[in-house]
Amino acid sequence: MLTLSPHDLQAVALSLKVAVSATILATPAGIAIAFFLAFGKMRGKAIVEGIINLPLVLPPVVVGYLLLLSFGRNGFIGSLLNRFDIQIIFTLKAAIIASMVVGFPLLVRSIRIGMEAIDPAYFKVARTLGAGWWDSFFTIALPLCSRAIYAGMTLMFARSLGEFGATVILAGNIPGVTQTIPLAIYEYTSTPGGDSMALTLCLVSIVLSFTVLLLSEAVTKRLRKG
Amino acid sequence: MLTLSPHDLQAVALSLKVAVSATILATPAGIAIAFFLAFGKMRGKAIVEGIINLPLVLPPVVVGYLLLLSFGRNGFIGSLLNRFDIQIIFTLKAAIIASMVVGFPLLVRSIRIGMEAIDPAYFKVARTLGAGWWDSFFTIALPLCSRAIYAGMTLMFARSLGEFGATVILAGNIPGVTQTIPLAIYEYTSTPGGDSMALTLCLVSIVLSFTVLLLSEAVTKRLRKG
Amino acid sequence: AEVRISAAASMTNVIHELSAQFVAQHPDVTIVPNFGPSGGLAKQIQQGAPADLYISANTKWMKLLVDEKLIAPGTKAIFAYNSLVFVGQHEKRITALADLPELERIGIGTPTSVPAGQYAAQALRASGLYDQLLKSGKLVMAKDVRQALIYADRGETDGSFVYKTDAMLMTSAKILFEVPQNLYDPVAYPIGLTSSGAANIEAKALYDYIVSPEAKTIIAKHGFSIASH
Amino acid sequence: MELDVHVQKKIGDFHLDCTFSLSASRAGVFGPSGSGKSTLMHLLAGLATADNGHIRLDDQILFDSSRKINKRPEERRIGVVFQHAHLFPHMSVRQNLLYGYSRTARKERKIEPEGLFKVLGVDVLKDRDVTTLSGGERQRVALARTLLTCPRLILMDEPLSGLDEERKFQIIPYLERVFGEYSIPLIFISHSLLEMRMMTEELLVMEQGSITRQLETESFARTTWDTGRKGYINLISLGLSQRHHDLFSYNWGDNCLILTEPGEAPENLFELDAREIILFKRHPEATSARNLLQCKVLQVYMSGNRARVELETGGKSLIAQIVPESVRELGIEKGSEVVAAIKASAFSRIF
Amino acid sequence: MELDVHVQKKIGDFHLDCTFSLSASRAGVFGPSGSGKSTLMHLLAGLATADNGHIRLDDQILFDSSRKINKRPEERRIGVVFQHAHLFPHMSVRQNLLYGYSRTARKERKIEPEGLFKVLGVDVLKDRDVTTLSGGERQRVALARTLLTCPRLILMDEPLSGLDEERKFQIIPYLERVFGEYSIPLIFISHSLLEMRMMTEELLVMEQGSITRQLETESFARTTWDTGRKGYINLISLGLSQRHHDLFSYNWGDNCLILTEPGEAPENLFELDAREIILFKRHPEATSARNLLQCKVLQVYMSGNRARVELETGGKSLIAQIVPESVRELGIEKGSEVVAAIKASAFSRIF
Ligand SMILES: Nc1ncnc2c1ncn2[C@@H]1O[C@H](COP(=O)(O)OP(=O)(O)OP(=O)(O)O)[C@@H](O)[C@H]1O
Ligand SMILES: Nc1ncnc2c1ncn2[C@@H]1O[C@H](COP(=O)(O)OP(=O)(O)OP(=O)(O)O)[C@@H](O)[C@H]1O
Ligand code: MOO
Ligand SMILES: [Mg+2]
Ligand SMILES: [Mg+2]
Repeated sequence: MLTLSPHDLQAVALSLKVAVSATILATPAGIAIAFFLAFGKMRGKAIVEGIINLPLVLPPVVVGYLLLLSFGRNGFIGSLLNRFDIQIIFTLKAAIIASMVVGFPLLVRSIRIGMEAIDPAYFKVARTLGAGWWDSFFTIALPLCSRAIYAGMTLMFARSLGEFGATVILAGNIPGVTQTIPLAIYEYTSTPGGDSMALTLCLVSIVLSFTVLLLSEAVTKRLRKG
Repeated sequence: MLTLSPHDLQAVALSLKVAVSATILATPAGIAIAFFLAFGKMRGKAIVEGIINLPLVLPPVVVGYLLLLSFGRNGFIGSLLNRFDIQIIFTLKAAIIASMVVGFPLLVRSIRIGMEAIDPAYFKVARTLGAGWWDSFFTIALPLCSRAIYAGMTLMFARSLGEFGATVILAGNIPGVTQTIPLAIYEYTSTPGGDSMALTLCLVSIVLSFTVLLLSEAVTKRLRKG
Repeated sequence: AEVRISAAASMTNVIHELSAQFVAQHPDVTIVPNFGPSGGLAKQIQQGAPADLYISANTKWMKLLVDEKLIAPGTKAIFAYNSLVFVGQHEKRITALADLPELERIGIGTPTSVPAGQYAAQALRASGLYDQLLKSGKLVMAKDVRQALIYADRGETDGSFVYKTDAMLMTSAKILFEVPQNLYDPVAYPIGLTSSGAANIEAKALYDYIVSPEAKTIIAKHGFSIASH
Repeated sequence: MELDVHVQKKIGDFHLDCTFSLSASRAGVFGPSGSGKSTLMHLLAGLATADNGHIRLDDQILFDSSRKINKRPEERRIGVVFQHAHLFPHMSVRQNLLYGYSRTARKERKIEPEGLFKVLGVDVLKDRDVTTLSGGERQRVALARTLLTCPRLILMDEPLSGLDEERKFQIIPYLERVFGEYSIPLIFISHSLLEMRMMTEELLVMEQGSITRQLETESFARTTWDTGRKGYINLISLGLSQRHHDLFSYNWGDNCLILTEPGEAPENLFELDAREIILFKRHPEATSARNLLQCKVLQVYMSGNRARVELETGGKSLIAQIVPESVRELGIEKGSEVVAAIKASAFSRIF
Repeated sequence: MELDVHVQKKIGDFHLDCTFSLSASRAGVFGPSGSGKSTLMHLLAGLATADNGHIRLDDQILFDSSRKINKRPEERRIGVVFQHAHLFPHMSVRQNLLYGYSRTARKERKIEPEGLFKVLGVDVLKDRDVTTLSGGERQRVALARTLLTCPRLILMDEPLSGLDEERKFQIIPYLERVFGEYSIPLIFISHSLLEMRMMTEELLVMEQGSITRQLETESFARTTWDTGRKGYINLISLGLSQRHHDLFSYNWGDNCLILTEPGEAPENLFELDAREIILFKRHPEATSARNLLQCKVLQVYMSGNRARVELETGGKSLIAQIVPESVRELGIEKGSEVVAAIKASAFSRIF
């Protein structure tokens, strides 16, 4: 029961690729937007937050459909990229984009909560010690909310492992190219008798997310110690 | 284009019911578990956290199947509830449970990040002022992470509005009973010319989540003031 | 009284219309539909979800329930058939399976899990094209027929294999050709009364209505055929 | 109060190992920075748990590692005023002030809030947001918050270090009164010997995690007289004064003292540095010193280049600090008679 | 240093409105709790922005509301030591100490870290986790952290209030040396007049958000001599001492002073309370006072029931505080001659 076919292994490798890439690529933007939402004084905050939350509110399939509209051959971004001969849909890039978009609200919320909890006095002290804005941002603000950042990244990673609805639309379900674990699981569950194979893949997902969880705990602890 | 049929209105009402109930019902448990994870000293923390994260890692449809197995006639919980003549599958309860389970990891993470940021000295002061553990928990710990709790509840609410995969399996897609907005959208997309109606429902979802977002911001601000 | 139907999502419109007709004749009956993926519905029934009628887009899931004695003996019946077409943007001069290698991307339901994909693959194999198309990476697998249709409709694929009934949902793509029916098994939609539904007289009445000749005109109106080719 | 403590605790590289019994109702913990004073306080309040040992307050065992007793902080009814105020940021000043009070059984509430607020000057702050308070304001609010719970024992960890001198000495007599009147025992941590002498009777001296000495605060003050920057401080309690030209006279034992400051309260505490007393063999003439007291020498202690002379005058005792050279020149020895000259301005008011 | 400030700011109900120019390189801000000292400091450092006004330091305009100039904190090079240490919790003590230093241009680094660490006693803490430091330890680390950036101006907000007396007076001379040697100007906030007199030359007195007086610290000390608990403190700087029996003698102008304490450093600062000086019309005999100085009265001020007598002796000035009655009795007036008796133990060492 717990054996993985080569086909399954491919799906696992792709899932890992997608989850890792999506998490790493989204984090800088997540931090920037969380910072803006936590400390920004502009008017548009609620609107920005609303837009970021969209992928959470809409069913993933709808999100996938909207992404298809944008990244498709005739879509706004798609036609632009087409000129540079960059193809998004039906490639792994599409899977990564889908995961990024769907996980983004989770990432931003986590980081934002962490940032709001920082005592601004630390920031002040750093400034008077000669650290510029960016310097103190990187040496004070970021490390002080590193727990929250890791928490957000873990959430994003986990969500990417489980992302199905948007991915299947934007990236298609192409074995060896875009078929990640959830897509493979779906395929198994849509076949009578495929349950045990589906379960095996579920276990793999679970083990992966546990590993990341324990890793992020360990990193956080080490960071806390100094 | 922006008119809602009575059938759509029903879906909106059901979605609201589900999202509100799921959020309200899950919050106490979310707070308790977040507290345990933030301050507990037991061994099992990583395991508890892993289990809570499962619904995030697994595709919602799989979560739906697993829930179906538990709440089904022969399932562990289902057979228990059957004795009291409580029927879960294909009822609104099932939709609420599906939303609760899928949104729970988001809720817990948010609250936990907020709790970890509380200076334990406040807790100590409260204890020496005669507040018991529970007393200081409710009067100090909870209010001090109320921002994080609201953030988590907003996430959960939004996720509930968009939840499709687990709901369609556990609750079915029964108009007027379990057909929430995402399920209604699903049905429209299987109908010729249903796209514009689907879009209208998407907009309703977006407006709802914006409203909740602004509301939670307003509450948080008021709380901050005192 | 209540009749609960669990029906494949692709039957949504047909069932809605048939229900309306039936209720017009039996005003005291309420029909509670539940549309979803055939496999999901089968599993719900396995777990004791209340359903009187099961309508599948796939004979395999029906067989599973029959084998588990969840369908009342002798009530399994094929009440509609479908056929495969190839749809795509009109400017492409594609008129037969043999033209497909000229295309870059072809949408098809995942053969292992989507019945429509299975039939399409069968037809392609019969014409000796499947392996060639698969190896050259031209086949874009979709999770269901609906998705293959969207791809074709939006021009993301040069064309897709879909059911004739689904083709009615298109806005810009057109049917380029019908897949010769001799190349694939008949696309059959089975219906069955569940073992609990067998006790429900109204459910039995609705079942009888759906499989009756009366219903066939409505079924045909939605693009299904009423008999095997 | 009977406090019996034996605790051991290891935190990082730091070892705390304290054994002491206290019966004084006002005790102090004195010791250099990092010696473990705050840590000990945490153990007493139940905010940290010792690795080993026991803590007993009156008849109640608060902690006993061998019997696995460890009372919770809120059961101990030990109030703590921390080095930092730690006001609850989500509450108004008023809510902060009444947090403990509203959790105190009605029969235990012995301090009237409004009166306390006035003395501590926090009544005008009540409707403010705590984040807007200045450092001193915060500490006064924290002080009031704890006092209102009327605990069985109050621990104060440098509670006055954020206050200005004026406010500090305005608060001390009130604290004394509160602690005295309602007999709330007190353990006081401070780096100021003067604060200690005013607030405490007994002193625990802490060094590197251990109590190295336990003695009366006055004895400690006397034994450290030759090492500190200041001389020994005579604390002189006087009653109501009477005008004496533009100065004020007080009865002090059989003598009459002339001071520059009036005594309008029934009790007034003045400090007099032992070094400000000049001794004469015979009565000096034409001096600016207003008080010339005939004294008998009770005791003479020599320590290095300083001599402490304990005097008796009119039934009161007085300590003067002079140099050994003078002891020899004036022939001062136990039983000899001298005249102590003290300027009217040498007395300074504590409260 | 030339600091020119005119700032207005409204925070809640509190109005700050300060106008002053400072040229003293060591200035103090003195005022009751809540008067706005910390707020002013924030404005100077650029951590808060005034509603109105300007701030100029030497030739540089740091802030000017009319010209929309507002230099960022890190551009101002103004160091701040806060009331609370605010050590970065995610860094080791060592990283905290060097945070500013590593951001200071090499040519600006005028203080050698290791030497500073020794004096402040933080060298032994370097490998500790900041969360394990005691209150005093934290403040010392914060102090060192800011000093190492060698700023153009240092603002200190009650930096010493968490330190024990001993450590405090051990640090002050070093601070003086650092500030003197590298001529780092200083603005010092404290509630202690003694600290003020040791650290600053000029004083801004702040009340309810405004600077109500600006004067030399010594003048302020003199004008407040009759209101404080202590008398005026003569600060007496002496050189190396010589043994004199078991006491020590120092040259002080043309006189020789006898003290109980040795002076081993080339410079030693002692305080002498004005009230500890007893004046005689004629030379008294057989007294325990070791120092009998022939003085000339320069000035006599009366204030209430106290009299301040400014004396000249051997080219040095000395202030004695006596009572008006004595002034009359001894016939003290400008130009008259008196003998001042001071005990050897009346001098107490500051450093
Ligand atoms: N978690 C810890 N790990 C290592 N050492 C610690 C820890 N907590 C406290 N210490 C050390 O224990 C010692 C005692 O600290 P404590 O706070 O009790 O000192 P204190 O006497 O209150 O000092 P202060 O007068 O400066 O407030 C200090 O040296 C401190 O650094
Ligand atoms: N955000 C705010 N809203 C309202 N009032 C404020 C705010 N911040 C400060 N204040 C008030 O401004 C006044 C000045 O505060 P500040 O901290 O400057 O006083 P301080 O002189 O430093 O006092 P301390 O000696 O106690 O530290 C205080 O009365 C304080 O309560
Ligand atoms: O929902 Mo189906 O089973 O692909 O028609
Ligand atoms: Mg301490
Ligand atoms: Mg202040």
